[in-house]
Order: sequence, then structure tokens, then C-alpha cells
Amino acid sequence: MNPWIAIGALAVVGIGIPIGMMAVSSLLRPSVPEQGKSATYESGEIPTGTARIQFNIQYYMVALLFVVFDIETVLIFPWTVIYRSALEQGVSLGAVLTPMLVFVGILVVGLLWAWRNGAVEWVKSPRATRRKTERQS
Amino acid sequence: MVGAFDFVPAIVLLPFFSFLVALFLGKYMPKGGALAGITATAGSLLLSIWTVLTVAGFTGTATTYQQTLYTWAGGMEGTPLPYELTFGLLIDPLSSMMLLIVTLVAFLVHVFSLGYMNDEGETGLPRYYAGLGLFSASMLGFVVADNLLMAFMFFELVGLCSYLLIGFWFREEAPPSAAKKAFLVTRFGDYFFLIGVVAVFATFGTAAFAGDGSFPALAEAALAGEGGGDVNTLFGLDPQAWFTVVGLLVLGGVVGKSAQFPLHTWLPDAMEGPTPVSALIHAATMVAAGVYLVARMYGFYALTPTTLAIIAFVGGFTALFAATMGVVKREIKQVLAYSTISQYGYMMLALGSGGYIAATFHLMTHAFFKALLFLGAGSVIIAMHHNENMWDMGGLKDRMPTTYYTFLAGSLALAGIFPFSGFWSKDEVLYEALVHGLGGSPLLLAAWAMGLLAVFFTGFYTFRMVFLTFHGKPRTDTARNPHGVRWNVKGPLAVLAVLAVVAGFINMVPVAKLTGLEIEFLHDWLAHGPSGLTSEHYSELTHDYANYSVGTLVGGELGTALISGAVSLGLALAGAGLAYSLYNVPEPVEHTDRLGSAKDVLFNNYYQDEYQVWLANDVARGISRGADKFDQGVVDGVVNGISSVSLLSGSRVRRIQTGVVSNYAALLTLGLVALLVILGLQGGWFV
Amino acid sequence: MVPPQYYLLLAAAIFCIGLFGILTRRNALLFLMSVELMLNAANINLVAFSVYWGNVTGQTLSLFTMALAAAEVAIGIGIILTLYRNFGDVDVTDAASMRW
Amino acid sequence: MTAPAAFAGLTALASPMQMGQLPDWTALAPVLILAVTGLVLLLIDSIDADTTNSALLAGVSTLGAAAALAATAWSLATGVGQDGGAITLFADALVVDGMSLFFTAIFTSVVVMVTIASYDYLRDHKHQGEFYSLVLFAASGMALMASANSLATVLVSLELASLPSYVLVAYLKENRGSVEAGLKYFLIGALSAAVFTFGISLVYAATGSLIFADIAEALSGGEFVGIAGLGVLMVAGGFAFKTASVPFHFWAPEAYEGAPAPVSAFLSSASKAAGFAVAFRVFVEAFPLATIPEGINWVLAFQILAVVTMTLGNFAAATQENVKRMLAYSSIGHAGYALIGLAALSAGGSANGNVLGASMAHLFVYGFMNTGAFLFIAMVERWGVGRTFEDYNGLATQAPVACVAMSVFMFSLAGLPPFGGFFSKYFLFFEAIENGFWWLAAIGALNSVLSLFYYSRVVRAMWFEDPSGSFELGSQPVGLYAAVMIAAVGTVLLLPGFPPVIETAQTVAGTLFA
Repeated sequence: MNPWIAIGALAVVGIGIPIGMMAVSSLLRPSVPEQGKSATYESGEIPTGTARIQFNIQYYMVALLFVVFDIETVLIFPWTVIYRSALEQGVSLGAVLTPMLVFVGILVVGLLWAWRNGAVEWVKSPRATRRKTERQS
Repeated sequence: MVGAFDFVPAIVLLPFFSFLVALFLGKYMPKGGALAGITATAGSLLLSIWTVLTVAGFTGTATTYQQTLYTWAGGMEGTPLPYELTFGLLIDPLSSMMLLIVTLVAFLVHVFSLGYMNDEGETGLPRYYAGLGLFSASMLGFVVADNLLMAFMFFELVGLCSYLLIGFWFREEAPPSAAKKAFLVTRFGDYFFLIGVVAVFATFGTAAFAGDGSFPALAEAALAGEGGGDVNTLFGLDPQAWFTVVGLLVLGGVVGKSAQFPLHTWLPDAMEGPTPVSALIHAATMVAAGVYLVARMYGFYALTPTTLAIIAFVGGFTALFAATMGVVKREIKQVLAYSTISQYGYMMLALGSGGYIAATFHLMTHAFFKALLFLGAGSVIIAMHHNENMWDMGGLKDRMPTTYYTFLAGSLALAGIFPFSGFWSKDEVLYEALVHGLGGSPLLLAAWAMGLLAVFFTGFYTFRMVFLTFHGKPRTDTARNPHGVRWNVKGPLAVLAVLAVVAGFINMVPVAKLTGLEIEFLHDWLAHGPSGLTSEHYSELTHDYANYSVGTLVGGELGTALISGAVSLGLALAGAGLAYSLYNVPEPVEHTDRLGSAKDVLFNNYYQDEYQVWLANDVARGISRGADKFDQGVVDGVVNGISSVSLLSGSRVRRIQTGVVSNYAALLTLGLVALLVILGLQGGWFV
Repeated sequence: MVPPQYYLLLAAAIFCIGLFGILTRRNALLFLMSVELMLNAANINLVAFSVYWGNVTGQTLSLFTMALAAAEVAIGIGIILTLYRNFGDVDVTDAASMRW
Repeated sequence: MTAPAAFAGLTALASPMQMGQLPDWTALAPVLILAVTGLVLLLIDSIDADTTNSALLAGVSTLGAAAALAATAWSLATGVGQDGGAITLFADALVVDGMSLFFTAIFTSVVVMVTIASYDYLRDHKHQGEFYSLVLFAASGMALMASANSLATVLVSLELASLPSYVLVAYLKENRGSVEAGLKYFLIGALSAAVFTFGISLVYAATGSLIFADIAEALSGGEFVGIAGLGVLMVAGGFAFKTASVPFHFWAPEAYEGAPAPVSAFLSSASKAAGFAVAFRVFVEAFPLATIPEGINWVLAFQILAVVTMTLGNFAAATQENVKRMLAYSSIGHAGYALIGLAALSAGGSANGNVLGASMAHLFVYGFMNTGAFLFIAMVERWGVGRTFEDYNGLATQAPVACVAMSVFMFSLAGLPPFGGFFSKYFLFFEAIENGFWWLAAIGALNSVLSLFYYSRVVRAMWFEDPSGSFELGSQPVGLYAAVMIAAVGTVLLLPGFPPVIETAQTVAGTLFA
């Protein structure tokens, strides 16, 4: 039997069930429109302002660093896959280890630079700094 | 072993170095850089003497020298340039002799300039000596050139220097315009020369003068039916006709530089320059360059009888034509100017009629006696406080005897009086024209007749000049109390006077024929050298290709030689005698009125300037106007149209750069899709 | 086994969705996301044909592509931040002072 | 890459080859020197994060680039990767041969000039350490591009060269022009990179390999022509972006205009040459005309690209008012000339190697004259003179030496004798004719004539026009002057020095076809 029939059936079922459930419930439920129902859920608080507020830049900085360094680890995967078998096939430890050490070393230089240039510091926002100085005075 | 040939580049470089020194350091040096120039040309002279001795075989066996010094374009493997453009040296009897002449005259002119320029308190001396140095250097570079392109480049340099020197007194009115005229007229000839150089390259793929792969050798092989495939003729002409065209193109430059009819008009005007410069220009450098070029590539000209005939005819005509104009001139340098034109006409006549040796001979003797005459005239001009009018002179004989006797020697040579050098060389020129004319080329006889007639006029105007200047009674106060001249004027005059007397003895053809003695030294000199560059080879060529053979009058060759010599001597003496009877009187008067209306014609130089000005002004202007209309209307219209279309489309094209990056992305995608469609359809990806 | 054309079609579809996003969106971040989509379309091809041809070259390259994509995003975000600071918005059509 | 191949690569890295000979990986010395210098600069910047000691930073980067140049020159001179055949590394992923060294010489020369010039240009700017290290990282990416022998390394090295470039263009982050330029460059670059990657994936789909030689072999089977053809076209698109060829050129005018002028110089000379380096190798080695199926006619694509690129570049340049933008467009036009190197190839053409070599030589000369021209702009920016042609009026009265240099660059770019640009263009057109593509040469020559118009405008403004205002040039920037002079001397010296360049280029290009 063609495997695609099974996949197709699965898809049909997967799409059909939620649509069916929503259809049934809309048929059964009573319709009582009320403002509180359509309001944004904020744990019972009354929402104020828009959702589009400015976040501190540091959120993004850390996120960026995370993205970059996280993805770099992807490149270590192939190395880990062959590490053991390479050693078993008689490649010297140095030859197997050196490339990865160099790779990590380069990342470390980058991280060091980012650190020294204040990318990982939780720098105070101007507002926070101002508040702090006001308190001291 | 280090020989003379290793120092040949120095012959050229020394004057060039003096040019640099005079230009940049001249104002800090005593005499305005003159000493640098004198030292440099003296060094060049010594080296040239050494070179000549080497060529003659005195110092070893090597007697010729050909060396490529620098390949400045082409010649790399796998490059698209099919030709090698090189600088190289070619030292053979002809060029070494010319080196000697040029360096000698240049040296003497430098010395003379001390008297003519320094002692007269001229300003701008560094500029003057810089010009002289560069002038000498370019001429020497031209002489040693081993290919036509290099020759052309130095030829142009010579022209440029003449422009600078003739216009030396640029604050006056006449010299700059004379300089401009000299430059433009010779440039006019040089355009043809340039086209000729290109044609030579296109035809032969080389412009070398000497060797198996040289263009005269290739041309000869092509005409002889061997290796004709190496030669590309243009416009579908057969080799003979095409070579004639090429030869005539190069001849354009020669006619301009050597002041042959009809491009001679610049030369008399060039007298506006300082007199030593005139000496240098007329005796050894610029004007000689044209004739030298023909001699240099004579192996090529000898192959084309038409060109030879034209050369001979132009030469003969110029000789007569210029001589008649010299008859009526009032200014001493003007007379000399026309005599120069006339004498170069003789050389061209000789070259055209197969007298390679005769031409070279006359080139040499003329260099000496014409330099002498100009320097002598310079001496007179110093004495006369820069008044050049002969009618204001007279009686200078007693007051400046050195100048007088040297000038007289030069005049005798110029007039061709036995046994001065001019007699021998002019006689040989006429002899060659005569025998070859008799031998089956009657055209040459006409050229010969004109040359012969010119001898009479030469004798006349030469002695008219001598008598008016030196004899009789002083006609002005200045002539009565002339300004003295010093050793630096007299020295060069003496040296040149000796040469003007004796230079002819190296090639006394009639005497040799008469006595059977082996005294034709110049014949022997030019008969050796690189194969293909010898006088013997040339006479074979003229014989084979131009059918020049020797015909005789009564008495065989000897008789012909004697008759020819006697006739020309007789005519010269007749001319001189006429001058004597008219002008060697205490109070000479102008006899020009007796010429009637011919006088006006002669005074006005046959209206040559007028017709050329008319040509330049009216005809050329008319043509130019038409061309201008065409240019403005059609060519410019097209060009402007194209450029405005370009700019317009440019301003349209740049509009696609909208500045909005989304549009860029869209256009980029569109472009990619368009390429995809084109390539896909073409490559059948969609089927 | 799924025939390879299907992967190609899937990849092409995702590529075109990404391209569509680039051509229609003016928000720089959405532009970036669209580019990521296109890169992932390439990844699908690479992984799929790595299996098809039976070598791991494609898979390895897909890892590199992901890393490059991340680096590109990092730099892109940085540039978009300076864009926001200078132009006050992340609309790519705002920055159009240089043209022609 | 299969596992055993990877082991082979590792072994090659660690164990020296034959006795008495340098291990093979040392052939990568130029790349390594550039990368290590970049890292060292980062370390310097880490140790003293706020340093503005530009002498130290510029000195280190210039030294590093010069060392890389020296290593390249030494390798070229001693025949590394040429005499004994190309050196391949990491299971054929990288190759060091004459061509890669030739191009590395171009990149490193340009980097030397750019770093010297930046010493003055960046004075008073923050983040100088980052600037220099980014330049060197980009340069090492370019050098790797020239050495790439597998589409994987092509992709990685191309991105390694591109990503720092985006940041460099947007380096003046307070300057709206610079940011806008960076944004446009980045967005178009990202799009092109996506297209390029997709193209690689398609080629991989059609051939099952990323190594050039294997791709060529697989393609000769004639399967999957459509997919492979689309892949080839998209790969060409990626290179077109890097070389600023139409229709991937849209970033170039803005990026060159908005970027700091030394960066413009760097991008328009080195980055462009890098794009050509990798394009030459990929198309000649991976998609060779001799064996590729007839349906994939990439020569046609490059012919279209070449003609459109040079025409558009020159026409748009002719009407510019801003000198820097004019140079940007002229740089596009020159990309069109260099594309002739690929567009004038033909299967079995006798002069294939010569055409490609002539194009390489043109890029070499271009590296000097174009860098010099942009650095002159940098100097003018430093002086605070305006950017339009009118602002340049009478500049020669104030700075005659620099204006002589600029005139040399302009005439050389226009291809007038007696400057290096004349010979390189002449040879390029000549070889195109030799290989039977006279119409390409004719279009190129027509465009050159047009280019003379706008180049001479600069010269005319500098020398013949009267100043529209008074100049206050202030101090003489020594580094910028030195860099401009190096470029000028290089441009002039490349006239007599052209024969060895063209010979080297044509020899190394010839080995690609062998």
C-alpha cells in the first residue's frame, strides 16, 4: 500500500478533529458577548497601554550572544560524532583534539572581547541610573 | 673588451646631460651653462672620432655595430603586439661619419656661441644652451637610430628643438612666428612620415634599417620574388607600387625637414633665430636630417624607380629654384638660407640619380663650408652690431681679415671653385646625374640640367655676397668701425675653413680617374659596412630595379668626368665673374632693376609664401569651412547626438536605482527570473 | 521512500514563500525572517539529497548554513538597531536618502 | 564529506609531509596570518577596551597585512602550489595554487593601503579595534574564497568576507548615510546569500557532491540538467552580488557612497576581486565548458551580465554629480569589463586561459587604481571638502601632489596610456578578440570611451576650474597621503611592470584549463 495514503489519512484526521470540535462547540454554546471576555488576559489586572513597549537593549544583546554561541555549538556535533571512531582508527589524540580546541579558542577570544566591551554587563538603563542617583542625593 | 662601440650611447647622452645641466643649473653657472655644453660636445666629438677610427678598423676588427638597447613595447612571448618597438644603435660608415660631422659642428657652434651670445650680453642663456644641448642630443640620437620609428621620434625632437631655438628671442615679433612656421611646415611633412612609419610596420612588421630582417632587405626579397609572403601590401597594390607609396610617404618628412620644394618656405624665415643656431640647423642637424634619412634607408628607395625619379627631380628643381631667389637678397643670412636650400637640392638630386656616395660627400663638405659661412656671417653680424643688410656693409676685408679669409674659403667651396671641397662634391653630384641620365634615364638629364644651371647662380650670388660684404668702401659708419671679435669666434672659423678647403680631397673622383691613383677614400669608406648597407649594394639595386646604368659622353668615363667637371667649374666661374664685374667696385649699386618684372618675382620668392598663405588661408579656409560645416552639422551632430543620448539614457538608467531597498529586491528577482527564462528556454530545461 | 522531487518541490515552495515575504514586507525584521526561510529551504534540499546520495556532505553543509544564518541574523539585528536609532523605525523603505 | 575523508584531512593537518619540506598547511600562511592578526587585534581591544591608540591598531593590522602579502609574494616566487601542482588541503576542500596566490596578493595589497589610510580617517572615532579586526577578517575570508575548492568552503568563506563588510559599511553608526548603506548592503546581501545557498543545494541535489572536480564529473553525465542549470544560475547570482554585477548590483552605489571611504575602497577593489576569484574557479573547474551538458549555457548568462553591467555602470556614472557615487558606478562598469574573463570563454577556445588571465591582470591593476581613487576621496572627506564635482573645483591649487595622483587614477581607470589601466584593458579586449568575441571587446571599448567623459570631469574640476569657495584643508593626513601615493606609484609602475603580471596571470589561469 502506498505509504502516502496513511500520511494523507493522518493529515485528514489531524485537521478534521480540531475543526470538528470547534464546530460542535460553536453549535452548542450560548452566545453572550461581553467586554471582559475579549480583554487581554493579564492575571486579573486591567491591561494598560499597548503591548509594544521598549525593552532594555540588553535583552537583545544577550539574546544575540546566545543565538550566536548557541548555534556555534552545532558545529561541534560532527566532531563529537567522529571523535571516538577516529581515535579507534588510530588517529593521534592531538590531531583529533587540536581543531576543536582552535575552534573553541577562537570563540573564547570573541567571548572575551564581548565581555570586555560590556556586552554581557547588565548595564543600567539611563532611567535606572538616574533613579539611583536621585536616591543617593 | 671595451671598445668604442660601448660608448656610443654616451655620444648621445652627453649633450642630453648638458641639456639637463644647463636647464636646471645653468643660471648658477658661469657663462650660463655654455661650459657644460662645450665639455659635453667635446666629449662626444672625441668619442665620435674614436668610433670612426674603430669603424675604419684602426683599433680592432669590429667595424660595424648593431645593438638593440631597449625593447619598450612588444616582443613578449604570447603578447598581442606583433611588432617589437625598440631603441637600438646602428653604427656603420655612414652613421659614424655623420656622428663626426654633427659633433664637430655642434662643438664649434657651442664655442662660437660664447662669442655670439655671451659676449653680446644676451639674457636667457641657460635656455639657449639647454636648447642647443637637446638639439645636438636629438640629432645624434637620430643619427645612431637603428630603426625607422626611433629615427622618427628623434626627428620630431629635432623639430621641437628647432622650434625652441628659432623662437629664442620670443619677445620680438618675428622669431616666434618664424618658429611657428618652421614647426608647422615641417610637421606637415612629418604627418606623411608618421603614416609612412605605420605603413612600414604594417607592411614589414619591422622598421629595422639593417640586417637580414630589416625592411629594406624584406622589400628586396619581396621584389625578387623570394619570401614575398612576409610582406603585406595594402589596398591590393602590388609590392612595387605599394613600396613607392610608402617611400613617398616617408619622403614627405624628408621634404619638410630638408626644406625641399614646396615645403622650403620655413627655412629663410628660420634665420630669425640666433646665427649659431642657424649654423647648427643648416649645416649639421635639422636640414641634414632629411637627406640623411634617405641615405639611411637608401636600400629601400633604390628599389623604387618612381620615388628615385621624384627625388632627383625635386632636388634638381629646388637647387635651381632656390639659387635664383638667392640672387636678389639684401641680407647676408637670407642669401645663405637660399643657398642652403639649393645645396640640399643637390644632395637630393644625387640620391635620386643613384649617387649615394656623391650625396654623402656633398652632405659632408656642405656641413663644413655652410657652418663656416654661417659662423662667418655671425662674425660679420657681431661686427655690424646685428645689422644684417649687406648694402650697409662693404670694405670689411681690411678690418676683419680672419673672418674675411675664412669666409672666402667657404664661399669658394660653396660656389664650387677648384680645388675647394665644394667643387669635388658638387662635381660628383652632377657627374652621377649626368652618367645615369645618359645611361638610359633621360628624366635625370632634365634634373641634371637644372642642377647645372644652378651652379651659375650659385657662383653669382655667393660672390655677390662676398663682394658686397667685404669689398668696396664701407657704406655705413658701423662698417667703418666694426665691433671686434674674439678668439671664440675666430677659432671655429679657422677650423672650419681648413676643413672647407681640404675636405674635398678625400674623394677626388676626376683626379682618380685621370691618374688612376687609389684616392677615392670616401668610396672605400662607404663600400664597407654591414651587408646590404654598402654603396656597392646600392648601386646594384639601382641598376637592377631602377635600370640606372652608366652612359658616357666622348672619352669614356674619364672624359665624361672631366667634361662634367670643366663645365660646372666654368659655369661657377662665369657666375663669380659676373658678380665681380657688377659688384666688386668701390660703390656698388643695385642692378636688380635690370631684371625688370622678374625682380619682383624673385624678391617675392616666386610668391611661394603668398601662394602657400593663399592655400592656407583661402583654399584651406574654404575647405575648412566646408569641413567645419560637415563637422558641426554631421559629425558633431552625430557625436553630440550620441553623447546627449548617452547622458539622457544615463539619467534614465540611474532612475532604476530608486533608493528603496524593496524595489531593489524586486528588480533583482526579476533579473534573475529573466536570466532563468532566457537560459532555460535556450537550454531546454522546461521540457 | 519519498521520491526526491517532492523534497525539491517543498524546498522550492518554502524558498518562494520567503521570496514573497521579502518582496512584500517592509519591516526589516520580517525581511530577515523571510531570508531565514529561504536559507532553510536550501537546508531541506541539502538534508534530503544527503540521504538520496548516501553521503553526509549535505548534512554537514546544512549545519554550516544554520550557523551562518545565525551569524547573519546577529549582524542583521545590529544593523536594524542602528537603523531604528537613526530613522526611528524599522521600515526598510524609510532609508531611501541615497538614490539615482 | 565522508568520515574517512575527514580523517585524511585531520592527518594532513597534523603530520608534516615529506622531510625537508614545509608541511602542506603552511601554504595557507597568508590566510592564517590575516586571521591571526584579526584575532590579535580583538585581543588588544579586549585588554584595553576603550583604546583609541590608532597608531598601535593601524600598525598591527598593516604589519599583519604586509606579512601576509610578503608570504604570498614568497609563495608566488618560489612556486608553491604551481611547480609541483596545486596543493589541496582538508580533503580537497581548499586548494592553494597560482591563482589563489595571485588574488591573495591583490587582497593583501589593498588591505595594506586601506589600513594605512584608515589611520587618519578613523582618528577621533570610537571602536577602532573592531574596525581593523573586521577588515582583516573580511580579508581572510576573501583569501579563503580564492582558495576554495568546494562549494561548502565557497559558501563559508563568502559569508566570512561579507558579514564583516556589512558592519564596516555601517561603521559610522551616527551617520544616516552609513547606516542606510549598511542596511541596503545587508538586505541585498542576505537575499543574495539565500539565493546562492539555494543554488548550492540544487547543484548538490543534481550531483551529490560539493567538491569542484566531483561536480564536474557528475555533471558530465548529463542528468538533472534543469535542476543543475537552475543551481548554476543561482550560484552565478551569488557571485554577481559579490562582484556588484547587474542585476545584483543595487547595493553597490549606496554602499560605496555611504560607507567610510576606506571601506568603499576595500569593498570595491578587494571584495570585487574576491568575487571574481571564486567565480573564475567555480565556473572553470566545477562547471567546465568542455564537459558540462549543452543545456547549461552559463557563458551566455555571463555575456548578458557583462554587457548589461558595463553599459549600465558607465551610463549611470556619466550623469552623477557626486564624485564618490560616480566612482561607485564606475566600479560597477569595471565589474562588467572583468566579467569578459568569463563571458569570452568557449569550449575548447584556444585563448581561454589568456582571456581569464587578462581579466585577472585587470583586477590586479584595478586593485591599485580604484583603491587609490577612493582613498583620495577619503582624504577629501577628511579635509571637509564637499562631495560633488563642483566642490572639487580648483582643488589642485591646494593639494597639487594628491591631485596629480588622482589624475593618474582617473586616466588609468579610463584606460589611457601611459598608465597601468591602459595595458590591462588593452589585453583584456585583445584576448577577447583572440578568442572570437570581438563584439564584447567592441562594447567594452565603446564603454571605455564613455567612461573617459566622466573621469575627465574630475580632472577638469581639479585642475582647470576656479575654486567656487575658499578651501581650508587644515593638516596633511600623513597616512592617507602615504596610502594614496603607494597606490599612485603602483598604478604608474604597473605600466613597465605589467609584463610579469600578465604573464603570471595568464600562466596560472592557463593551468585551470589544463
